[in-house]
Amino acid sequence: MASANTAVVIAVDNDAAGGKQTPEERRQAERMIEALLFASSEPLSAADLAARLPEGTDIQAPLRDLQQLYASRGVNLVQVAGKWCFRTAGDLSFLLSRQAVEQKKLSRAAMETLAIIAYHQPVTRAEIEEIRGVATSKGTLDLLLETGWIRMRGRRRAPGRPVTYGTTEAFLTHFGLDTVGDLPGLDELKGAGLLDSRISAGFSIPEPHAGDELTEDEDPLEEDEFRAELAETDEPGG
Amino acid sequence: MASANTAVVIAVDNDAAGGKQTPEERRQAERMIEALLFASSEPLSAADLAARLPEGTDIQAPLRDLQQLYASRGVNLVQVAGKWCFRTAGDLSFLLSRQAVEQKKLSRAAMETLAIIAYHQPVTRAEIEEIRGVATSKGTLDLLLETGWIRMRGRRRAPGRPVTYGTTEAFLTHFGLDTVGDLPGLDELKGAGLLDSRISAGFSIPEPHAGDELTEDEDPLEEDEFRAELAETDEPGG
Amino acid sequence: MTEPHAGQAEMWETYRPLAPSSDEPALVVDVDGFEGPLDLLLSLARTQKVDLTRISILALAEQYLAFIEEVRKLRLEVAADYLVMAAWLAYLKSRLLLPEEEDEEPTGEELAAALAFRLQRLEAMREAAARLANSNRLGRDVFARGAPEPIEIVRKSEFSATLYDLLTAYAARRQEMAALAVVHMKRRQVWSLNEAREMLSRLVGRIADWTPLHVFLSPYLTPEMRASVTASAFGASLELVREGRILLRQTEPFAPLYVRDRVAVAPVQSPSPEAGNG
Repeated sequence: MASANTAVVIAVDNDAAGGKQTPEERRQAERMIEALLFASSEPLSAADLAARLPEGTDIQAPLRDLQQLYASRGVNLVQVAGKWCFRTAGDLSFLLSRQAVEQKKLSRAAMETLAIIAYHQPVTRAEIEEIRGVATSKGTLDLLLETGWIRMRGRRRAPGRPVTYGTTEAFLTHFGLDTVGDLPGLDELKGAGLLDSRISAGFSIPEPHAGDELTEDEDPLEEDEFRAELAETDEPGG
Repeated sequence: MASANTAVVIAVDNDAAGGKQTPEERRQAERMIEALLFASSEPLSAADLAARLPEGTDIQAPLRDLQQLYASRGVNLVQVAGKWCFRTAGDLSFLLSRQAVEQKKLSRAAMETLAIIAYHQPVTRAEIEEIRGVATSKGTLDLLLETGWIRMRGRRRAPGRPVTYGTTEAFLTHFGLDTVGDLPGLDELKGAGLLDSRISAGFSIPEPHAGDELTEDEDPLEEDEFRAELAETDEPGG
Repeated sequence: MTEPHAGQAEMWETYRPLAPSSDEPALVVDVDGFEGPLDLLLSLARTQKVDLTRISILALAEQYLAFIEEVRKLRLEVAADYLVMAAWLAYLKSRLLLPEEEDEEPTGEELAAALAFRLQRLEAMREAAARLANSNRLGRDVFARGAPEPIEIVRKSEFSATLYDLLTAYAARRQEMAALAVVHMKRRQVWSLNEAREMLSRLVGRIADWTPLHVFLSPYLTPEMRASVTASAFGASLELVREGRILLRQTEPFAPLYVRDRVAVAPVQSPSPEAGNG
């Protein structure tokens, strides 16, 4: 019985605070607050709302009701720095970003580096430079990593433990290859006229190493190293 | 038994149309549409929505549900110019007048001319003058073109090839109309034969035609002509 | 009615086809308030207080003619189109009153109906305009979201290359490098400024006395290197003088250059080659 009495007292208190609103008045207050917050270009405080609503309109109760009503919806009623506003629900923020795809062509240097990685993998940056005969900028390798066509495979068991690079499955998919072993060899390149047939006898083209497993002279990248490398490659190419 | 079978068939059909959505998927589609329409500064067509939502999301059913849900609220989901948007409820305008940017009021003559263009489009200046019984000052049409609510549509296939005028999407958006078919009192006016601009033609009733396609007796404006007309209308009204 | 503003008046204030004369008496305000004869007719029709569809065009014509007559009696100017309408209404009146001739087209009744139609249509458009003006207008009565949330554009690059591009790039570079490997370029024989500097810094410091420059250079002065060695040594020695590390002396033009370490001989006061040893 005591608890029932308490409930009555609370109800009376609420009623007093709400200026003895009828359900219809309460609904109308909700509608007005909804419209004001929707149309406002800035978040509004309870005081701002009170100033614009008919005098004596209860603000707090309708605000609470609205907040609850919108909590599960695509738009939420939130409080920012003590002021109220509508905001897109956090889990739907993806809707508010659109991807603009830019078609880009690889530079000649990047194409060469990619080709050398494909044929000579696993290959270190120093080895790429030796084959190309020029220094390879970090930007070129970053760009190739960004294409998703190359990846860091491991570290060469050699002084300085340099990172080894290889191609990815995305590389094979993009270039329509089943395995890197399908890359044309010396004779095929000659046959296609891409290599001079009078090229010196000592000239050879390696058999690319395809598998994901590391070769004998490779160590795995440690998890931390790997992340660090990735973070590093996010910088604008130097 | 026969009627029960029919009901089953209908249910299956509905299911197929709705892409076999679960209630959760439907709720999520509603939330996403709500979020997009709340966030957008411009009305969005069903196609716009579809382009931004995950592929295969049903648009029509959630839109109808949302429209119903918001109908009694302080913010309504409405269709203007064939596109969807949220707008504050019309009955709350008293509350929001403070938000209103002071707008220039159109003169009675300009408003009358706008109405004639809206209800009689495509319509020539001579026809507007015939209806109003006075010459239309060039300033009035310039002004209306400047508001972005009317546009030059084409040229009437008649002696002198006069320019025809019609309303724009901005007109529909401003006056909260889905199509020109929703102009207030249009049906009564049609029924009374009052939308006939040619008295002698008896009681054939042309309907306002706002579509971008030209009517049978309109020719397109030529690019140069169009520019010349625009340039002309830029002069201070004479 | 608000005051017309200069310039904007024509655009925004009520449009008046009749230019009011400046010296007209108060009565003219009534005439002036009409937008042409049709507007005047419509106003007169309203005084009949019946539905426009049942209006008596004959009575209306008489009202109009009486009105114009009144205005003219007051010797006020009436714009031409009002007079044209008056003439036409007088004609219409006669057509309505006199018995119709058989072959006349259109009949008086048809003309009256046409006028009634125009009045109804103008009235309808005025009402439509009022309805439009009073409808819920965006930015006045109804509002869009005050703070729309922008769509963020995330740029993503997509690369494309063909296998042919890949193979061409590879083959071309490998072939180029293979070709480079077999070419033996003849190295050009020069003695660089740096080499000269290094040699001078190394040797001069050890000899405290004035020494002819060519003594230091003699091991390098092969016939094909003579010019390069001499030029570089001279340049390097000037640089070292400027840095205050050596002293340089020449007794006359084209005479041999003498060098000496500056620090080592600092106590010696007379820096002359003839001054002999330290």
